[in-house]
Amino acid sequence: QDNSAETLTSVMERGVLRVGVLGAFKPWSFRSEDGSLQGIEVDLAKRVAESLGVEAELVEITSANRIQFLEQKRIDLIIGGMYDTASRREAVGIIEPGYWASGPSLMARDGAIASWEDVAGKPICAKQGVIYNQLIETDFGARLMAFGGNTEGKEALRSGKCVAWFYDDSSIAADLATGEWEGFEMPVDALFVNPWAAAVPLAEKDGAFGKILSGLIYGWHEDGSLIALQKEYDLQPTAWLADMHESLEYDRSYLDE
Amino acid sequence: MFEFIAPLFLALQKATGLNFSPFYNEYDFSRLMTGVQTSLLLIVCVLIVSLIVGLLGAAAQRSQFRVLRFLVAAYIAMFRNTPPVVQLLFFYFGLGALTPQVDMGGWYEPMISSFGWAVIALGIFGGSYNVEIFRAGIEAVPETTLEASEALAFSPVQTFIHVTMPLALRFSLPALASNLISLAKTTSIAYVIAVPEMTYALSGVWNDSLNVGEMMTLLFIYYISVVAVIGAIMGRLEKRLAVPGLGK
Amino acid sequence: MSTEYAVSWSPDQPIIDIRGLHKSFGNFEVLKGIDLSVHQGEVICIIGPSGSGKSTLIRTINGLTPINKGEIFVEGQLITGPKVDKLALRRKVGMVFQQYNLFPHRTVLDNVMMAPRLVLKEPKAEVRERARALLAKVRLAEKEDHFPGELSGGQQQRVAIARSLCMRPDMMLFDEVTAALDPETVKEVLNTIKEVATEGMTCVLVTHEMGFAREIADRVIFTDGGRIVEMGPPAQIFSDPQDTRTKEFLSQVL
Amino acid sequence: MSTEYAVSWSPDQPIIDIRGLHKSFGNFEVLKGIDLSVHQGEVICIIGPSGSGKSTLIRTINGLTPINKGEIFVEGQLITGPKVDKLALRRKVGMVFQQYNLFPHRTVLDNVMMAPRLVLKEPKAEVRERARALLAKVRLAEKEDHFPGELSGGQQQRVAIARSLCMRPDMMLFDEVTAALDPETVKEVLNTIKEVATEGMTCVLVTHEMGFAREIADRVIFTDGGRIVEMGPPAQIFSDPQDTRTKEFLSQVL
Amino acid sequence: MTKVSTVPRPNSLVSILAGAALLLAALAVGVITVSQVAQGPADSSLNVLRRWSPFILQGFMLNILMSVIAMILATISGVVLGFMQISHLAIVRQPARFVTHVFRNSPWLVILFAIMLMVPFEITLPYFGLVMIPGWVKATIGFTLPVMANLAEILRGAVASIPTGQWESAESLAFSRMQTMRHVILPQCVRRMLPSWMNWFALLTLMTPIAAILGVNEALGNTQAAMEAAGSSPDLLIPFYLFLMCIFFIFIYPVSVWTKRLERRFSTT
Ligand SMILES: Nc1ncnc2c1ncn2[C@@H]1O[C@H](COP(=O)(O)OP(=O)(O)OP(=O)(O)O)[C@@H](O)[C@H]1O
Ligand SMILES: Nc1ncnc2c1ncn2[C@@H]1O[C@H](COP(=O)(O)OP(=O)(O)OP(=O)(O)O)[C@@H](O)[C@H]1O
Ligand SMILES: [Mg+2]
Ligand SMILES: [Mg+2]
Repeated sequence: QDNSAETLTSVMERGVLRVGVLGAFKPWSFRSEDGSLQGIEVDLAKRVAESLGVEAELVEITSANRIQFLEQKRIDLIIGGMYDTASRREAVGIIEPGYWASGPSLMARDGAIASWEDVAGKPICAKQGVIYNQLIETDFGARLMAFGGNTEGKEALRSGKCVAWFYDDSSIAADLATGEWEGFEMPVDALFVNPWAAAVPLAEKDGAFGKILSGLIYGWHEDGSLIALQKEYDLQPTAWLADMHESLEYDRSYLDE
Repeated sequence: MFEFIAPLFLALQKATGLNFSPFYNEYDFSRLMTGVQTSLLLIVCVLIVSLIVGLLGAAAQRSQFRVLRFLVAAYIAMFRNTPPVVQLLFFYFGLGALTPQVDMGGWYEPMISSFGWAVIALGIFGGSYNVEIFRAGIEAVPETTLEASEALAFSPVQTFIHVTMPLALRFSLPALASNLISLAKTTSIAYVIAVPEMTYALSGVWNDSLNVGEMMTLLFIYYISVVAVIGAIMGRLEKRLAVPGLGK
Repeated sequence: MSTEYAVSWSPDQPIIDIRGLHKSFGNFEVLKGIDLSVHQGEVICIIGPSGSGKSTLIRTINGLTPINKGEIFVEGQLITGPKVDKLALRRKVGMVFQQYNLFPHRTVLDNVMMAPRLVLKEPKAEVRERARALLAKVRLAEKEDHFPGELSGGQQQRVAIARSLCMRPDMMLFDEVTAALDPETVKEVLNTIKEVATEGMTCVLVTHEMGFAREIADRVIFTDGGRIVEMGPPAQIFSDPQDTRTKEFLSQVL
Repeated sequence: MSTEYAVSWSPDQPIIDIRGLHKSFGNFEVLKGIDLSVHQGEVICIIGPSGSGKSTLIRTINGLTPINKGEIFVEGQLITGPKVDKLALRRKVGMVFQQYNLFPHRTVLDNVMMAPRLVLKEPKAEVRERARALLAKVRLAEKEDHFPGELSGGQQQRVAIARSLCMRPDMMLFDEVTAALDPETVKEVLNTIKEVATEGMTCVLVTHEMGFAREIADRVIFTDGGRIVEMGPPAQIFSDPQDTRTKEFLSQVL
Repeated sequence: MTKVSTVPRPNSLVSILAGAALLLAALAVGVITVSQVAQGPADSSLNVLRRWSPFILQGFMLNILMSVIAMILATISGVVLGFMQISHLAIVRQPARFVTHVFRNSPWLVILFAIMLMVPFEITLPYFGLVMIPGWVKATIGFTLPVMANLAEILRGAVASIPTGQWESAESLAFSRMQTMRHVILPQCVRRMLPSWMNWFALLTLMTPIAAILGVNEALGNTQAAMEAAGSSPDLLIPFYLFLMCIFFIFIYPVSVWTKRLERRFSTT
């Protein structure tokens, strides 16, 4: 049974696109004082809705429930800091290309950690539901303490409940850039760099909805709008975005002639 | 044990799709084991702390010092009228920030771990109920029985030790049993401060393996068994202390 | 028997001497001036309508209820002053209540032994021997290892009497000890009290059992509205009451 | 009065007829073969020691306690068979208990009116009138808006009697209705019952009030150990009991 | 007299005073903490709290809404379940007992997880078509279940606690079982159950913040989001959590005091 157009149809009928975003994930998505959501991913979500000619409804998700939300059609689309992994590709429709990339890294007090091997036997704060959490326990022998939200996890680091905060390098870099984390550093390179992908229900991946998204994201890389957002939100420029921009840029030089 | 059951559950997963990963995946198995151990230890510690707090509180309530009685009343009012999850977060993050750190040889760890704070916060929370339960037990001792011991020339202390307490304990037991059971269930909220108890452990598993239904079933079975065990222990205690013709 | 603080008292003086006793609960005056002397070995029965203050009166004698005005002397000692040794008083005055009030978590033998052991610190063997003798006297020797809850009301009441006697008091107070019992078992308990009384113990009893009062009392006291209305030997009170309230009351309950 | 199912019964036949009644609780046989006939208008008093099965016996008559063997006929109708209309039976047989059992959440008047209104579906005005008349009869007219908790034991018991009478039963059962009352108020309740009995109502009473039984009963029944030991007019039972157990019992309680 | 029973008991006045004092103390601690650790005078924690408090209170409205709706649903379903438990039919009674047992003996958090993750977010209803169930509605269902089971148990206990004399005298007056239930037993149960019922309402309200763990934007969730958005500085923790405790306290404390009073009144009559 081909239901690959189902989501797009119901979005158009409804006039509303429901996008799952994380919510406490500065600067990709976070609350403003009036309670509304804002951030890079929120902007992206609004662009998708705009190009479909519908309204965007933002739904707060957690890393623990986002896949269920999508499966149960609570949301039409995830733009919520989700890694593109093999096992997730079995559960949801991962949209290529990714719109961002990052890898697991550490934030720790200046001088507390020098290398990945230093975490052995030490308490490391993390966030529940993050895919690579298992790594730091199995590969480096750390004692993982996973909290429900970033706030609690980072607070635990700040108040000395653990020696490092194990999370995305891009998020850590963003935090360090705010100036609120004086005395802390990101002492190690990311273990790997993994693209973040938007996701749609599995059946939609190769349907119209999936293709539209794929095209939109390709366009954001190509026209540099992702790099512009990175600048707008005061983030350190990353090599991955630059590479993507370069490799996906359409060679228009022939028009100059 | 693990070697023995792993193939069984692997086969089960292949055949039916039922994914009990902790029974065949070594990492998930270790998470489950940590979960069970931590949860049981947490329950035992919390119950003990709550009993001690309850007894001390009930004793303080009978004190001659107004200030002390007032403090106990304030303590009960505070802990019975605010959400336990927030209490836990307040203790862990709020007060936890003010406690000293210990040198672990190169790095520092808080003197009180998240497990420790869970024991303290939940113990104090549950204790606020126990105070009232013990007090009700003491009040249930008939005044006439106390009069009789008075008429027999018992001193107030003798009356308290030989008549009031033994009777109050027996009267408190049923209410105590149900409070301890509900406290044991409440330990699951230690999840929010990353104490690796059962709920935390299994939610970790279903986050990675997406086997929510199976892990949820395990959780229900686990807690219902724990409750049954506590109920049985309290029932046994009640039977041990039962006196013919007293109560029902 | 305990004589340690009976300073200037000799057995020919009243063993209980109540003078101008007043007692109120809040604004409600329950006892409105009671005068009463009891001599050693006397058996006094107090009768009167419900609420007339009988229980209150006998509870003042062992200090269970504090009083507002007046004086009570027990063995010549003022017991209503500010600094009275309540424990010493209660060793001399035994009391049995309507509701038995045994300690439900202790066996019958323990109930009887507890007070002498804890209060008088007497040696265990001696107390046990005496307790067993008393249980035999109230015909409950074979129940010593039972719990109070396993006994009938009459049996419990007899244990309560034995428990009080085991402290070897100089006098005994009984407050409607048969009121909660069914008609047949009343007899057992009354027989026990009769034995105690005939052995020379000073007894003050509140009772509704007129037949018993007539048989056992040296003096009957009729109270109403917080006052002693009439007092005299049972033959006179029951056959020829003087006061109209006494007459009315007796016509109702006889 | 209700006659709708009194098929072949005429008022000269026994209104209650009990034949070979046996009843056990578990292994314990409480009633060991009871035979008893009661005629219309008769007043029967059942006396006997505690535990002899008096309550059990009268509770079988209105079907509160199921029986093991034997037959009971009420107005000629077998009420112990398998398919008995319990509700119809209970409209004919009123019962008053030792513990009053008034409905504490309803006023006195409501207590009396409830059953005729709910069960007989009689019109409200009519029931109210009858209820008020009955309350006047038990001298509680001025208490009709009170709640049971506000009344004394004796008053509550009189309301319970009025409540039963308001169903206009053909006969009344009373189970130790004065046992929980204090000696003075017993009188009020007994007077009420006396009135009911002298008006011709068939009454079966369990009582410990020997004086009352002597005065009111047409026949006195003495039970012991689950059997009827002796039965006869009160003059004979009280003055000249035949059975040794009756003699012994009467010597104790009189 | 040195009667043991004359030792004063904490009466309601003392506990009311204690409650009020507590509130003041909490506020004072909050203010002191704030003034002590405030780094920049420009943006003290207290100012941050003041700016965010409407957002937190808005979340708190959702806590109240969830607890009120859950209580209504739990009362209705609890009464039904309670009656099923005392049914004479085993086929009705046994499943009711099982359901009661499971929901009484599982932690709220686990029940909440189960409902949140296993109930679909969208269902198709006849006439309405596809209807979305917002997270807070599912959480409300999750809170209903344990309360329902406990209320059912309370109803069963209350019915059992009515003296048999009440049943017998109603029976002797020819009441049917239904009439006895409706006119004699239940009215007496309602009085007995009222304090426990209110107690469960308070407990329920105090448990609603666990919905934050599952992403419902109620008071606790909003408090955490506010702290993150305000730069997650450690000085915020004590005032923010204290503020949160205070709002719950202000709402729940009167309920508890009233419950106690009812309990006392019913136990004396
Ligand atoms: N602790 C108390 N507080 C207030 N009033 C009391 C107290 N104890 C007794 N009373 C009142 O004092 C009055 C006399 O009580 P008391 O118990 O002495 O009467 P009584 O003659 O023994 O009656 P009964 O025969 O019913 O036992 C009663 O009206 C009673 O309500
Ligand atoms: N429901 C029951 N289950 C078991 N035993 C019972 C039950 N009801 C009564 N009995 C027993 O049956 C015996 C007779 O009881 P019953 O109440 O008929 O005696 P009674 O003559 O009315 O005594 P009393 O004068 O004490 O009321 C008693 O030994 C009692 O313990
Ligand atoms: Mg009295
Ligand atoms: Mg009986």
